[in-house]
Amino acid sequence: MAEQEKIKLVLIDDHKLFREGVKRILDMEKEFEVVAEGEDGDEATQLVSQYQPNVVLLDINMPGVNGVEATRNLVTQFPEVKVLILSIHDDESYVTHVLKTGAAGYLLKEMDADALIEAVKVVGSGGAYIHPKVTHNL
Amino acid sequence: GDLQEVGDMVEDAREKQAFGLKIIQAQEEERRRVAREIHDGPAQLLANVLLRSEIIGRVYDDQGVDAAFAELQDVRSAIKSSLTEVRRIIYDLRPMALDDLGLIPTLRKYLDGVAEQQSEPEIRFALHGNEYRMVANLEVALFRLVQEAVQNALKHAEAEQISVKVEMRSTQITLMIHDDGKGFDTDESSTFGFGLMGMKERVNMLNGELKIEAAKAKGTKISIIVPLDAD
Amino acid sequence: GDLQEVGDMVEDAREKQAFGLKIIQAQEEERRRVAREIHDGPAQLLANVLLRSEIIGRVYDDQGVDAAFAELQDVRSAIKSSLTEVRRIIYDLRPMALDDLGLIPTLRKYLDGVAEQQSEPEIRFALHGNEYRMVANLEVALFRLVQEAVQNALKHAEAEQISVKVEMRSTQITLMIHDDGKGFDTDESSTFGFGLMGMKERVNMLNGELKIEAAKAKGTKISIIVPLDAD
Ligand SMILES: Nc1ncnc2c1ncn2[C@@H]1O[C@H](COP(=O)(O)OP(=O)(O)OP(=O)(O)O)[C@@H](O)[C@H]1O
Ligand SMILES: Nc1ncnc2c1ncn2[C@@H]1O[C@H](COP(=O)(O)OP(=O)(O)OP(=O)(O)O)[C@@H](O)[C@H]1O
Ligand SMILES: [K+]
Ligand SMILES: [Mg+2]
Ligand SMILES: [Mg+2]
Ligand SMILES: [Mg+2]
Repeated sequence: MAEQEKIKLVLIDDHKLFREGVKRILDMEKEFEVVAEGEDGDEATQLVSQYQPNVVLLDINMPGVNGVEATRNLVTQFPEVKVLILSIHDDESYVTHVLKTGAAGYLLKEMDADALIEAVKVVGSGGAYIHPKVTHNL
Repeated sequence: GDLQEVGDMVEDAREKQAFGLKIIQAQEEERRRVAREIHDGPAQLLANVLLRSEIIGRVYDDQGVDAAFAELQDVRSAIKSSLTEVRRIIYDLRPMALDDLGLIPTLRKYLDGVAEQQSEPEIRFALHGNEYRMVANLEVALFRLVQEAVQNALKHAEAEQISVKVEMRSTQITLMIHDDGKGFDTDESSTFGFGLMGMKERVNMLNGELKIEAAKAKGTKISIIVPLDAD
Repeated sequence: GDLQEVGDMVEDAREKQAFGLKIIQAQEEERRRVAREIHDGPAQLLANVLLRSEIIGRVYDDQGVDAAFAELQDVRSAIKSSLTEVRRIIYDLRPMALDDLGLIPTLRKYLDGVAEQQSEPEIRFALHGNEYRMVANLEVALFRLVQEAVQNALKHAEAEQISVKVEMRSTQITLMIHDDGKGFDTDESSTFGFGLMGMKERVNMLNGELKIEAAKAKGTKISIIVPLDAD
């Protein structure tokens, strides 16, 4: 696959181990490229402006600017960028809230690798993705 | 006289310490409860998961790769249930949505959860006015007030319907929790347990007003008005 | 006279209420802290274990069985560290030894643990007087006081030495936590965070005295005296 067709990703999560795990799975896929990693909402905006990724994988609970605020900042400043939330919370109020704010997808951290890959592909190509475990609650 | 005063002070001091110890006790009991819950739930599960992850190697040797992956799948679902358990513990302590999203989404979710657990009574929720955020202590206090009133209605009212209304104005916030259940005699102050007492205390602390209209066979209406600081 | 008594009762009631509010606030704050800790710790670790276990299958497909087993080893250590984390949280919530063995052995164990975790600063412990047991809540409160003071010294002081002294007398117990670190300006009340505020409140509740002597570059001395009931 040609370089420019790759989906470029930025990973934002304050939990380093988890970020590493996600990165390993994404790195195994040829059509993905993780271009940068950060650990809070401020870094998210900064890294997105610097690397112009297609998709941002964004944690919700982080010290400082959290994922809820970061989503708002990202969708207003970078309308092209797709925000895919990656969170522990299976509470649908989080899902509705971030989707309303403009996130393109919501994944639970308990996802399996296939779901992660599919979500990135769907969101990267302009679609919406919601973790099956939370969709039926909506 | 002076001696009397000294005596009073000693008495006061002793009472104060006793009170202080009660506060500490309340906190520590909560901690102990949570410690036990984590110990009995997630910690046990993890210990079990660790053991089972050891078996995977042996299953592979004995029965081959498919069986080993099946075993791994089992381990995964055990971990998923501990995660569910951990979420419940977190939620019971304090719904994180309260801080992350605010009172209204947290209330909606809470009432949805209540409605899911039983078919009766019907639960209604309405918000009047435009949603806004308040300081964390206020939001949590208001959440606990609704929670206690709804729990009471569920436990005691035998109602067909419970309705929760929140009215958000710029100067005050009003909570109304009504049920059409059997009501109770509010004059019989002996009936006031920790729940209603705690509600009174919380509302008092917020400089608000708590009104309980309840009559036998006529349901219960709880109204709480809390003024908001102008700043 | 009767009037005086009524006045006292009102005053009493008011004080009791103020205490009640403190219970509520302290509890909510604690709940929030614990909820966050469980979310940031065990919940994330469990999610991490799940994710790692997913990698095993992928690695097996790409690189074969040996690589997969190496990966499984990683998962096992991830599970082990979650278990350690969960145990730490349980311990922080309530050191079991406190109930079983009492304040002094629990303090010794806690300080040994702290000393093990880092080479600097040196940690000293001394007990003066004859060890005795106190009511559980008092023991917990005293343990928390030392814990917070030591955590502060570790976090802020850059000390070479931290010394903890406990003096047990029949009428009072004294805790002294000294460090030879960089100290701080106690007048700048803005520096008082939850830790020091919480200590003050606890000591107050116990009717004790908290003295902080700290000066820039001169270390910090915390002394706490708590009176004991004669009975
Ligand atoms: N909605 C209601 N409908 C009918 N009776 C009620 C209702 N709310 C309260 N009561 C009555 O008031 C009593 C006191 O309520 P309160 O919440 O103080 O205590 P509790 O619910 O019995 O115990 P706790 O709240 O401590 O678990 C109840 O036992 C019940 O008899
Ligand atoms: N032993 C010490 N040496 C140097 N500075 C200290 C010491 N203890 C406290 N301080 C100063 O006092 C401040 C307030 O301490 P406090 O325990 O109230 O809050 P904290 O430790 O910063 O946060 P928290 O305890 O809530 O985690 C600290 O930030 C630090 O600047
Ligand atoms: K999260
Ligand atoms: Mg996080
Ligand atoms: Mg009740
Ligand atoms: Mg501190």
